[in-house]
Formats: sequence, structure tokens, C-alpha cells
Amino acid sequence: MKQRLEREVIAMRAAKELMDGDYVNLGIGLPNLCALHIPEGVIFHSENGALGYGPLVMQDEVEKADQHYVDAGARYFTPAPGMAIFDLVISFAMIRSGRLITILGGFQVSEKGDLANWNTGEDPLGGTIGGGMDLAVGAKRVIITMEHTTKDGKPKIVKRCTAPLTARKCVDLVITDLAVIEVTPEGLLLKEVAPGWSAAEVQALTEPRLIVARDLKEIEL
Amino acid sequence: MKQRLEREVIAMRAAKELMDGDYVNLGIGLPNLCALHIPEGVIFHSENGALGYGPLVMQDEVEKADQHYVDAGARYFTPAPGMAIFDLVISFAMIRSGRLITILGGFQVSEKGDLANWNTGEDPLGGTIGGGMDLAVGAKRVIITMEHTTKDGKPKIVKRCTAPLTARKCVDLVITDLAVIEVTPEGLLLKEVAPGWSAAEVQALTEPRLIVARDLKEIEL
Amino acid sequence: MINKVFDSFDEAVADIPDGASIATGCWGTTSLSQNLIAALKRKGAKDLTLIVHNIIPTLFFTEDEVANLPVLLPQLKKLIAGVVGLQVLGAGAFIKEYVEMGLEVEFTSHGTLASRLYAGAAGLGGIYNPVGVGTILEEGKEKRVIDGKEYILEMPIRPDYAFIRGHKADKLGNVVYWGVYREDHPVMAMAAKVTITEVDEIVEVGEIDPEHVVTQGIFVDRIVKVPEGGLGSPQRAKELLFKVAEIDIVRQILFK
Amino acid sequence: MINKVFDSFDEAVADIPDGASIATGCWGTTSLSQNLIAALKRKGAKDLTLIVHNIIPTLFFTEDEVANLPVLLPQLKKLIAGVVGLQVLGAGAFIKEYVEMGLEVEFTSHGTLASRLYAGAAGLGGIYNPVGVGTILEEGKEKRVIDGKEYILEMPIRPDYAFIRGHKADKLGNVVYWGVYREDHPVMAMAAKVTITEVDEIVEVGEIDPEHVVTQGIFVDRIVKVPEGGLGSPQRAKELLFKVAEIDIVRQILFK
Repeated sequence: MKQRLEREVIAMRAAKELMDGDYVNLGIGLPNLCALHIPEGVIFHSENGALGYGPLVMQDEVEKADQHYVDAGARYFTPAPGMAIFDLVISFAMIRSGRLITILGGFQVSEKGDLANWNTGEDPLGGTIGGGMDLAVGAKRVIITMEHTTKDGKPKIVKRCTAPLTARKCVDLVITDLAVIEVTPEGLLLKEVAPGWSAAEVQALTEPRLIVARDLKEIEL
Repeated sequence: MKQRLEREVIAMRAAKELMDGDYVNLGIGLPNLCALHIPEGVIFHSENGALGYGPLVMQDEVEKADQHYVDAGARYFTPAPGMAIFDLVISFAMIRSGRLITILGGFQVSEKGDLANWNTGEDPLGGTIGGGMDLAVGAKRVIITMEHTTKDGKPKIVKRCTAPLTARKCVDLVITDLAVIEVTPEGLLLKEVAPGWSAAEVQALTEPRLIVARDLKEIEL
Repeated sequence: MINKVFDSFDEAVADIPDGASIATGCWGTTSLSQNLIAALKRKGAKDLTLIVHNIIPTLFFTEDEVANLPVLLPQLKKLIAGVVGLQVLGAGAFIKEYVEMGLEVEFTSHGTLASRLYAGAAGLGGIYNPVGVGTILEEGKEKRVIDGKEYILEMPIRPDYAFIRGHKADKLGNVVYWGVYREDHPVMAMAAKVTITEVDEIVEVGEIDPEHVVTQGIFVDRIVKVPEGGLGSPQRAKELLFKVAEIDIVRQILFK
Repeated sequence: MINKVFDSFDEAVADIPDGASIATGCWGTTSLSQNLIAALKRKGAKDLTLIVHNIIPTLFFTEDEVANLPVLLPQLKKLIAGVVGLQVLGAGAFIKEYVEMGLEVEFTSHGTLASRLYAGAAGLGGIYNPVGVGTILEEGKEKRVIDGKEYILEMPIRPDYAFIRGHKADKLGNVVYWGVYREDHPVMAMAAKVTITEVDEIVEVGEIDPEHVVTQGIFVDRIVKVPEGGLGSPQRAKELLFKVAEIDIVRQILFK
């Protein structure tokens, strides 16, 4: 079987979408791995009311943890110069007024850019809505990082989401372990493929028809 | 002609409605005269974002004025211990969430408690809406202080307001230079009359029928 | 000056009747009003509606160490929440038995909850909300297209009580927070009919800079001091933090 | 780090096109963004919509002393305001000539304007507002009874630009205010597409305590320093305050 990109590499590729001065909110899981690769000058936002904080406290430095500084994913963060603390009314105005870029995980993305990422099944208790729906609807740019297929090999990029939706027509870019795909008004545009993979091979693992970019290239970091 | 209460006395009577721990917003004009008579422990609110401030700067002490501390009526106030400064979103949540008592002026009050106090005529440019409508609708208790009749002797307490409305069914108590009248579900209840005035004499200068309180008494300060 | 300072948490919650609605913050354990939660549990009022952003079980701690929202589950009729449980632990599994016994759960997005609380504070009758269109959140609600975009009509929330976790309060009730204490507490205090705060420190009037007050005294009815070193105190939190750090599974959840 | 600091007010407003909408604070002269107002006048953009709580003429001062909102009247197509003019001076008399020439005036209550700006910031499609029922503010608007109470449907406001008067800003755009500078500036900054602030002082990143930031840098795009002793400066304001105090009619308005 051909090699797919490591999760770390997906995160590195996603981090390339950000630049100095961007404000970013990273979802839990894969998106969080981006944190270590994000260029200087990018400012982090946490839904529970912090902007511009410093590095997370790592496992071997618990003595640095302060219980007053916990991010939305329950990780301790360190204060940094220029940080601001605020309430959720302000925090969600940041999210909903289109100033943030968000990188989220995904269960499914449809060819129209619909996103399902809060619940795999039909039981509402089986997932958590949290701030994810607000981010998907409100962010300036929604980037989804995920594996290209499920564990049993089914496409996660689908014609129509079967898992409960997070939001309609919200995704701008999908970065998987096989490809970088942009959601355009014309359909899904395949822009980059993993080294050694052809457009046809990616298409075979994708439910909707992909438009292949004229300048299709290999994913670069 | 019988003597009516001075404006200062109306203000003193209105101030009696307040007690320690109350939060109050005073409208411009007559209501502002109450400020000097309000008991200790009453906390002042200004729409433009101040709570718990100290005395206003008087005409002969302009050196105390600080341009950063101006109330909603463009008067300089002095800071006081426990004061808070905030934005208008918060200020109007204070007003609209039913925590303030407001004393406002009035052009007309109807028998149902409708209030007209922002504009005497039909030209919107002839008056100012400001925060008065918010106060009338949102305050826990709306007290109107005004002369009982217009300059040419017409009743200002009327069956139906002819001046443009500020809000419907919002007035709780009217304090005039002749009487103290409560708005009740049954109608206007005459509770107090100015010294030397009878209920019948007050009724003669009032358009709707007044219910005379069993324990009708003279206005006391 | 009206005395807003209560000596005991039990007194501060003594008038909460059966059927009351209570809004409070929870994002991790730091922002919990642990002493008020424990007092409400002792009081045992029933058929309560709990309005929270998150309700998440506390892992590896006893109830004496952390009084978290799930201790109130037996007293609830209804739960309004954005996050119920931890995804890694099967999300809302811990409340399934209560749901089967009749607990009503109303899901919300975090931002929608914040906006609904603001609507409550500002006296609004409803808001057209952009979040949740096409999802389970639109079920049973009115939808409307405004300027070509779909919205859901969401109703204001005006809780009977708010429990807020402050850092310092002066005796007039002006509150400042510390880090994630803040959460949605300011808007909950504005929207609620009665607001009770537990704070690390009660200070004299005048000690908080007027520009730094976050929740103004007009929104705060009762103030109780967290006992030093006791439940919910910064000292206790620091101890527990190190205890957490010694438990591998939790470290993996927290630090990854 | 992105540079948000502009050297000149003219540069900071250079991209404001004809037809733009601008929200800004005015409650007395203290909260005015005088330098931005003067720069916008110099630029001369036309058909503007101005969104303010109050527009009140400055009495007894020259335009060189105070750049107040009425200097923009010739450039306006529409005005949204709560207070137009001073009651004691015949309210809106000073804008009558512009109204006759076609200026559209939309009245609002102060609280409604704050809520509509919040609605703009939070992405809401509309709000059911309790204020204005039975008044001229309901004309032409949808009404609806919710839980037995009447409300008016009011639309969100998302200005193209906000001019905000801050006290200090750090280079990331975090702003703190001073007294009545604050006004509705925080929510205007949140609701606007582009926010420009004029401040007494620009400080280094890290000089403002994270708990004290009122408007966060994400909401602020451009920062310009008020020239010391110049238009809108605290020094100038103090001088004018004493000048006002010497003029009897104004003293009567201000101090009674």
C-alpha cells in the first residue's frame, strides 16, 4: 500500500495556510498539532476567552501550569505579552464577525463544503457541539484537516454528508493525508496530492468528482 | 390662585421614593433636582456608562471638572469609591433588565400609564429620543415628575396622549405640583394632594377620572 | 449601604425554590462555583433547570476535592448545554441514566448560548441566529431568510439565578475575574434575576479601579468568600493540578 | 508583527470610499474621535452614512478648537442617531437645511442602537426589540407578540468603519479607555469591518494587563496617536473646559 502523509505532516501543511497577523482558532485533535508549526506573528484564540496567549504547557513542565489559564480544550497555556482575557460574549463576536481563521477536524466534508464534525452517529449525546458550529459558520476561513478515508477505507469527502451536520457550505479548504482540495463554486478543486499519488488515485478514494487543477502539484512543506 | 408646590419640593417628594441600595437614573430637568435630596446609599446611573459616581461639579467649582467624567446630561461628575465605568451595551442591559428606578420628566401621562416626554409636536427633529425610551420600557419603576398642567392650564394627565409616545403603559407613579398619583390596573389612584388642595380641585385639572385613595393625605416631605 | 455579603453558602442559596433555573460557568474546574454547587446539592431543591456551556465529569477526584456540576444531576429537570461530557470518554454517556429517567436536554452552540443570555439581559424577545441552520439545532424552531441568508429564531434566557466565580468583589458587588474565571459569568450576571458570586477575596469599596470592574455591583446580589484552602480555593486548585499531572491518562487528555 | 500604527490621520482614512458607513462615539466632546473626523472632512468622501448615539453641535468653539460630527453633515446621505441636537436649543434645528436637501435621518433609541451593533458583531439576522412599541420608532417595521409582549424587528448594524477614541493602545491594537471615552466604542469596534482608533498614547506590547484590555487587538485595524496638545488631546480638552466655564449660558446647561 502506498504511503500516506503522517498526521504531523498534515498539520505542517495546514500551518502553511497561516501568516503573520492572522488570528487562528485550532480545533481539538489533528488541528492542534498545527500549533507547533505555525509561523511567528500568528495570534491564537481560545473560545473560553483568551487571545494572543503563549505556548501550551507540555507534559514534562507541569510546574508551569496555572489553573487560571486553561484553553477551550482544557490544556494549560502560558501568558504572553499582548494577551487579552475576555468573556464569551466578546469571544463569540470574534468568532462570528468573520475575523478568525479556523482549522478544524472533520468526519465528513461534502462537495458543497458542508461539514460534519461533531457527532458520528444519530445520538446527540454521542457528540459535543460546543463552539464548533459557531466557528464553522462565523470564521473568515474554515480549513479542515482529516484523514482522506475512514478506518475501513470509505471516503470522508462525500456527495452528501450522512453524519449529523455542523454547518452547511462552510468549508474553504480540506487538507488530508492524500490531498489538498479547495471548495469552489464549481466544485472540489484538487490542488495538491501526496508524493507518489496521482489525481486518479485520489479520485478513487473520493466520492464526488474532483476538478483537477491545471497546476496540480505535490504537497510541499 | 392657590399655591402649587415649587419644583424643588416636587423633587424632594420624588426623592422620598428612593432608599438605601436603590439604583437610580435621573432624567434631565426636574428629575435632576432630586439629586440633592436623595438619601445616602442610593447609587446613581448614567446612560453613557457610569455607576456609583459622586456629586456633580457645581458652577463655582469648575476646577474640579475632569473631561473624562461627563454624565448623560453633559454635566461633570466626580469619581467616588466603588464607581464603575462601562460601555453602552452593559449600560443598557442595566436599564433594560429591570434593575433601575428612573425618575423622568413628562409632557403627558395617560390614564393607562402611557408616557409622552420626548417631543411635544409631530416633527421628529423637535425632540430627542436618546435613552428615554429604553428607561421607560426597561426600568423596574418609572416615576414621572412634572407640573400638573401646561403653561396655559391644560391637563397633562390625560385620557390619551396626543404628543408622540415614549412608551406605552410604563408609568408607575406621577408626582406633580398638585398631587401624587399611582397608576394601577383599576385606574389612576390619587394618593396625596398638595397642602390646601382638595381631591375635587385636583380632579378638575385632570382629564381622566381619579380614584381617591381612602387614606388620601397631604404631600409630606 | 445594603449588605450583600453572606457568611455561608447555605444561606446564600437558601431561597432557591424547586423548579428554579440556574446559569453558571464551567470550562474545566477553574471557573466552577464549587461552594455554591455544593450548597445547592445540600439544599436539595428539585426540578431545576441548569444552563451551562459545558457539563463535564471530574475525573479521578472525589466530591470532597471538587464539587462539579454532575453532582446536581439528580436534582435536574432540564439541562441546557453546549458540551455534555468529554468526546474521548464517549461524550454524554455519564448522563444517559438521567435522560432515561426523564431529564430533558436542550443542546446549544456556545455562541448561541452567549447571545441568548445577552438577549435576556437586553430585554429582547428573540434573536435570528445564523448558527445551527441545517443541523439538529434547528429542529422545532422557526427559520427565516433575511437578506438571502437563513436564520433560526432563538429565545432569550433569563435565569432565576446565576452562580458566578469571581476573583475579587468589593462590598457593593463590583467583581473582577482572573483568567478563565470570567467565561460567560458577566452576561449570566446581567441576564439573571438573582446573582450570587463566590470570590477569592472580598475587598473594601474603592479598592477596585473603576475602569477595571467587569461585572458591576448592580448585577450582583449576594457575595460569599471561598474559604482559604477549602473547596474551590486557588490553593486547592494548585494541589489538584499536581495530582492530575501524576495520572497518565489525564495528562494525555490535558497536555496533548 | 503586522504594523497597525499609522503616522497620519489622513492615511488612516485614505481608503474610505463614497457611500461608506461609519460608526463613532459622541457624548459631549470627550468621546469624539476628532482627528479622524477632521481627516474624513479633508478627504471629502461623499454619500456617507453616519451611525452615532448623539450628534450635537459644539457651542462657542471654532472648528480648529473642536472637530465635531456636524462638520461632516455636507458629506452625509444618511444619519442614524438617538439624539440630534440639544433640546434646549430646539433639538435638531441645526440639521434642518440638510434634511431639506435630502439627508435621510433614522431615529433610534440609545439602547436599541447598542443592541443592533451587538447583533451585527454576533452575526445575528435581526432582533425582536421591546423599545419603541407604540412610538414613531415602529413605523414601517414588523411587529410581533412573543409571550404576550409586543416587539419590533430591528436589523443588525455592521458599519464599514468604526472610529474609536481610546486612551492607550498597544501595537497589537489592544485598547483601554478612560471614563466616557468608552461609550459605545467597544461594540462599534466589534461590529465594524474596519476599526480605526485614535489614542492618547501608543504603548509597547505587554504594557496593558491582559485582564484590563477592553477592546481586543483583533477588532482594531489602525492606530493613530493624538498629537500632544493638538486637536482632541487631553491638554486641549482641559483648556476648553475652562473656556466653557467662562460662558454663562453654557455653564447653565452644563452645571444645572
